[in-house]
Amino acid sequence: MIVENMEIVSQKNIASQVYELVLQGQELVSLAIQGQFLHVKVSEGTDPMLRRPISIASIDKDKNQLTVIYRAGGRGTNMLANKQVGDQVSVLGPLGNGFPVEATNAGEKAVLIGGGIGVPPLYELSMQLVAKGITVIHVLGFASSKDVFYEEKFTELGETYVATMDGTKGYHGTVIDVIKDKGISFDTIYSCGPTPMLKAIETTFPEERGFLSLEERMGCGIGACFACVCHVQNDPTGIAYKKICTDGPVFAIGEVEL
Amino acid sequence: MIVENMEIVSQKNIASQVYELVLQGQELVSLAIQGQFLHVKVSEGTDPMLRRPISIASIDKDKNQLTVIYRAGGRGTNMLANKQVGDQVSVLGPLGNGFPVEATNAGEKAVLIGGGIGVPPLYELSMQLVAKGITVIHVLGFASSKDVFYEEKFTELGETYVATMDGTKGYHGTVIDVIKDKGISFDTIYSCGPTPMLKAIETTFPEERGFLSLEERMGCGIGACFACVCHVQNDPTGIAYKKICTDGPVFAIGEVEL
Amino acid sequence: MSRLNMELPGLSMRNPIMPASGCFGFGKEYAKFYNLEKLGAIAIKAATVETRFGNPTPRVAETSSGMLNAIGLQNPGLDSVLANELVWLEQYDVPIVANIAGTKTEDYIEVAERISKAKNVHAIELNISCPNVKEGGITFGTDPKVASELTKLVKEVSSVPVYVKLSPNVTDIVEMAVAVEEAGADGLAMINTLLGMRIDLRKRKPILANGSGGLSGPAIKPVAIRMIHQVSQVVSIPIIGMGGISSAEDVVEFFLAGASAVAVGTANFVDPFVCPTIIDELPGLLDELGVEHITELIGGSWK
Amino acid sequence: MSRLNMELPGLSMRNPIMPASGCFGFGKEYAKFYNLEKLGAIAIKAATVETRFGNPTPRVAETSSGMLNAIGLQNPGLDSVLANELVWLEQYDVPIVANIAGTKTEDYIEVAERISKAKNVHAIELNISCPNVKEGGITFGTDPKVASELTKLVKEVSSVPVYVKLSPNVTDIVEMAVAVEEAGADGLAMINTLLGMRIDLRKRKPILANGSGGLSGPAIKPVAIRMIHQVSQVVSIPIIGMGGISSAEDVVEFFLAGASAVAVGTANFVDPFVCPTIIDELPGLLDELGVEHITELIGGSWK
Ligand SMILES: Cc1cc2nc3c(=O)[nH]c(=O)nc-3n(C[C@H](O)[C@H](O)[C@H](O)COP(=O)(O)OP(=O)(O)OC[C@H]3O[C@@H](n4cnc5c(N)ncnc54)[C@H](O)[C@@H]3O)c2cc1C
Ligand SMILES: Cc1cc2nc3c(=O)[nH]c(=O)nc-3n(C[C@H](O)[C@H](O)[C@H](O)COP(=O)(O)OP(=O)(O)OC[C@H]3O[C@@H](n4cnc5c(N)ncnc54)[C@H](O)[C@@H]3O)c2cc1C
Ligand SMILES: Cc1cc2nc3c(=O)[nH]c(=O)nc-3n(C[C@H](O)[C@H](O)[C@H](O)COP(=O)(O)O)c2cc1C
Ligand SMILES: Cc1cc2nc3c(=O)[nH]c(=O)nc-3n(C[C@H](O)[C@H](O)[C@H](O)COP(=O)(O)O)c2cc1C
Ligand code: FES
Ligand code: FES
Repeated sequence: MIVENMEIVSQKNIASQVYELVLQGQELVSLAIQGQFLHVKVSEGTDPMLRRPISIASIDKDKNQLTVIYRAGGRGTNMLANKQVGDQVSVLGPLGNGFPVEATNAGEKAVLIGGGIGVPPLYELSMQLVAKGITVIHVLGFASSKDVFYEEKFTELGETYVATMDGTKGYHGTVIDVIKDKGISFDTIYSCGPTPMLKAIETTFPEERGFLSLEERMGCGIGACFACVCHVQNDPTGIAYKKICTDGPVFAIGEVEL
Repeated sequence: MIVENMEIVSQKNIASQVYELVLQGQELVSLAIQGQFLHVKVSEGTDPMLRRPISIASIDKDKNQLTVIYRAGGRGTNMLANKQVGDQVSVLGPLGNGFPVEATNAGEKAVLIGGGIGVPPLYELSMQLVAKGITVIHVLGFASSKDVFYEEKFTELGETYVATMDGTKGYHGTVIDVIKDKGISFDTIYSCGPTPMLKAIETTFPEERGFLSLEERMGCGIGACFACVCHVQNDPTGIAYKKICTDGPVFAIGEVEL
Repeated sequence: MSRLNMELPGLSMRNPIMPASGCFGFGKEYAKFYNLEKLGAIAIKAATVETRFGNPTPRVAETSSGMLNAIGLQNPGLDSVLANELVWLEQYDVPIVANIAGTKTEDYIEVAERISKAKNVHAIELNISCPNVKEGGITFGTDPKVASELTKLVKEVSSVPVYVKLSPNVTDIVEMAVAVEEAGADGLAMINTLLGMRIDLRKRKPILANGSGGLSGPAIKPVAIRMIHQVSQVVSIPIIGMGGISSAEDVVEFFLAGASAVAVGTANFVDPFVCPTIIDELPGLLDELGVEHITELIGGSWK
Repeated sequence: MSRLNMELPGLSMRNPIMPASGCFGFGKEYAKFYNLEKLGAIAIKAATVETRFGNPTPRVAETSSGMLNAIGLQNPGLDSVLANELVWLEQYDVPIVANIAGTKTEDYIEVAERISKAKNVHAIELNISCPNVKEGGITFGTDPKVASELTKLVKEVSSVPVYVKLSPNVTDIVEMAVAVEEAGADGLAMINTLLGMRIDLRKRKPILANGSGGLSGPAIKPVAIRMIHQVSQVVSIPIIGMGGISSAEDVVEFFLAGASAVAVGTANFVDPFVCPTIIDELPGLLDELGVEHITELIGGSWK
């Protein structure tokens, strides 16, 4: 967990409002693992005020580079999208626990379920799982065909299903529909995406071994401000909590309230 | 008076903390005259909040370019100094009345007295005076040798004296000392610089035909907010005023309270 | 069909956007940039009985996402505002909101009575943030009784509806709002500036010659939104919202908080075209939000 | 020779820079970035008698040059703060300022009495911005009588000096400051956050689950400077200044306004190293300003 000025090596628009950004680092890259995130300052001054949490999509330790994929929408991400190759951004990271590759054994089968801008962290995860000899199946849900990205990249790593809500690409429906209809079997679930999707996964597969990556508005990103807490499941007192920035963003199915 | 995004064509460090910036314009340049200023937004967002007033140093109507010279010191000018060729800045201008070239007749002699970062607007003025057949003498005061800029450029247009407060370059002393010691004679004074210098000029040459360019903290720059007013000389009521942004920044000697 | 027109006491507006008092002079400067008839209304600079020079300079200081001002109510005085400024504005078909100020109750009454008779003045904005000299400098705007009393007296003499402009520098903004509503205010304008100060490190003195000044701009927007959200749920008179507005999104946020019209202040200094730009961008934003007419948004965050 | 050391009631500090309460947890997270002994003191997160989960999320929202928070005093409760957090902090030779909160007077008294006995707690920071449940939700911090009463009671039981942390959401900050000074406060901490709100345009609801929240960051700095400037001229107890500090220049501005120490809050979230950076940069800035020791700057704008 360090603060580093990282230089923009490349910035590409890869889907509607979605950008792939490659950052050149020094020490930070060597510390990063799949499922962790960066806290990115998109400008020098106080506008915008806060850093933006963005997941690590892939890690290149040889080149000392990290790739992130983000959707430009609000003030900060729009400013990030306007940055040029050669510009620097201050990055605090890597943050959070990351996806546990060790939860799946070599030879087992993992299904990676991504929703929209929750897809990126699954990419590095998939590479790590494959490297360990785990079979990966990707189920990636998007709103519409214009939002789809990285389909080929995931396909190179394993079976890949794309679903869109409006049916303009791939399967017409939700990721859950795909898993059920295709009768996909698996030993472990790894997922990242909008909360309703994560809830649906938990409801559909409450007994499975699985890991969900959560989102919440953050202040510090390092566990100090208590902005990003969530309740723990089955806690009669109601006061137990987990911090998404440090205890998460990845939690086991059944661990915290979604 | 328009708002225009102008592209940075060149940016050079020409003295200690002093930058020469060339801006490519469209319509704005054709409207500009000597002694007017630009109100420059150095960033897109709200940090810093306000535009920065900067004088026009020279005007190239053929190329549609304006040159400004500024000292980087505070938050906004430091950000401006970090801008690269190709970057755009929003410019509101040209603002203010400008120096009256018509106040001096062809064949007459004008002394142009500049102090520090007040020197730049005298450059375009000098070119205009020379073009009209007026003899120009430049007396340029700086704190120290490291602060001096444009000496050769002014020398090309006419007799030029440089004075520094610490004597590290040119004459050791103030601009007033130079004029007295060299016995410089003139028909008109044009001056821009720190208020104490302008006051000294007014006190030394109260009866002369002369024009002083003033500075004040500004809000709007266009006469709407009443931030930049000054008192009128010999006003028994105390309520008469001039706005530096629109009635000025150039005033005749004796017109307003310094 | 217009999606932006708004009917408020005294003000029949083609859109609910007006420049804020003190940030637009009497319109002349901005008329060089665009046709003032584009605006829903114009809140002119505070008029006082006498001509005022105002405070010594510097009068403005920059802050993070905001600015401080201590202009000190400089204005040409009531006679001149009536004879020159308002007459000049008559060439435009746009309702004028006359902001009035003073340090004595009698001054307010005189200005209100006379200015409200001007042809194009459709409403008065009663600026109660000024120090009340009789009450030893306490501003009219921080004591509900004093504010209520002043509102009553101004209402009595005014020929047009009266909007009371509330100061945010109070413990209980709702109490202030209710007090002036009960005193007969036709509407509220909120918020005026927060009291602030910047100090020059080298001179070791406040940057403003006046010492402190009024903080405006995006920095204060969250305070404005909070106060309008609180007040609009309690009063039944309309609110002209302001404080840091610089975009169509900001306007919608103020409407959702409970405003029925808005004023744009500091943003004019940064972009002289900000008001027409906002007006032009609003319909597109309403489309995005699935809103037919902007009135549907009023108080949307609590209704 | 140190140019930054500062002696305040209870607090013998190697420099006058501390992280602000609630913005530094109990130090553990920032200890991963630097040695906490670099700091002049540490103001820990508000402790309450009971363990509190706090408010539902979202708990933070961004604003122009600022942020809103409505954490809701989440903390592990007094017992755990004493047994775990404070004991863990004992490894560092740095004085702790224990921020205490509650909704009933009795809660405050219990926390003050017990926490003030902890080995490394050198001062109490009495956070009176919380709603007073007995007085129907009025915050302790907006009524001088209530604040004064609470200060007296806490002073009676505390084994260490008590700094009262003032809320800026009042009409008259001087009246509040004088009231708590008369009640025996050893110092003041100011300012706490301004009440603000942001609204989500699409959801048509406040972004914060709690509705409104506390505005912090550079946006509020001018308000903090103004209030400290006013108060420091009237009281004779020292002021710990805060509100938007993020640089050595800001620290000097607070000192010139009248502060004798400062706390850095929101800026820690943007740059975890902000406190040590400021501490390292101060001597150079003092050189530039021709100041030997930072104490020379206290109240420099009005002395
Ligand atoms: C652990 C984590 C990992 C994430 N990974 C990615 C990613 O890989 N790609 C991606 O596109 N997005 C990701 N997000 C969401 C991303 O942080 C937000 O989209 C982004 O912060 C929005 O900023 P903005 O400038 O566009 O919006 P603004 O509206 O300007 O944001 C205002 C404030 O709200 C916060 N905010 C707004 N939306 C969200 C959100 N959904 N989650 C958290 N904070 C939010 C911002 O951080 C900022 O503080 C992640 C979020 C978290 C918590
Ligand atoms: C008509 C006019 C022409 C000018 N021409 C030039 C020029 O050609 N070259 C040049 O270097 N400077 C010029 N100045 C001064 C220049 O505007 C300031 O140096 C600059 O605004 C300081 O900004 P900053 O970001 O460095 O400082 P900051 O401290 O960040 O400024 C904070 C605020 O104070 C204002 N401010 C600070 N100092 C001054 C000042 N001296 N005059 C007016 N406003 C100030 C800023 O505009 C800003 O609003 C001119 C000023 C005026 C009024
Ligand atoms: C330079 C300046 C002058 C102002 N003068 C007045 C005034 O004369 N009367 C008044 O009621 N408000 C005055 N205000 C306050 C504004 O009308 C408005 O309430 C405030 O600035 C908040 O809006 P903003 O953040 O959009 O600027 C002034 C504000 C500024 C910045
Ligand atoms: C996330 C957060 C939590 C806070 N929690 C507390 C608290 O528990 N007790 C308290 O007295 N102040 C609390 N504050 C207020 C700060 O201590 C400080 O007074 C305020 O944020 C202004 O300083 P800043 O602008 O540097 O952040 C909190 C502020 C923030 C941003
Ligand atoms: S973001 Fe601060 S604790 Fe998680
Ligand atoms: S800067 Fe606004 S009137 Fe001159």
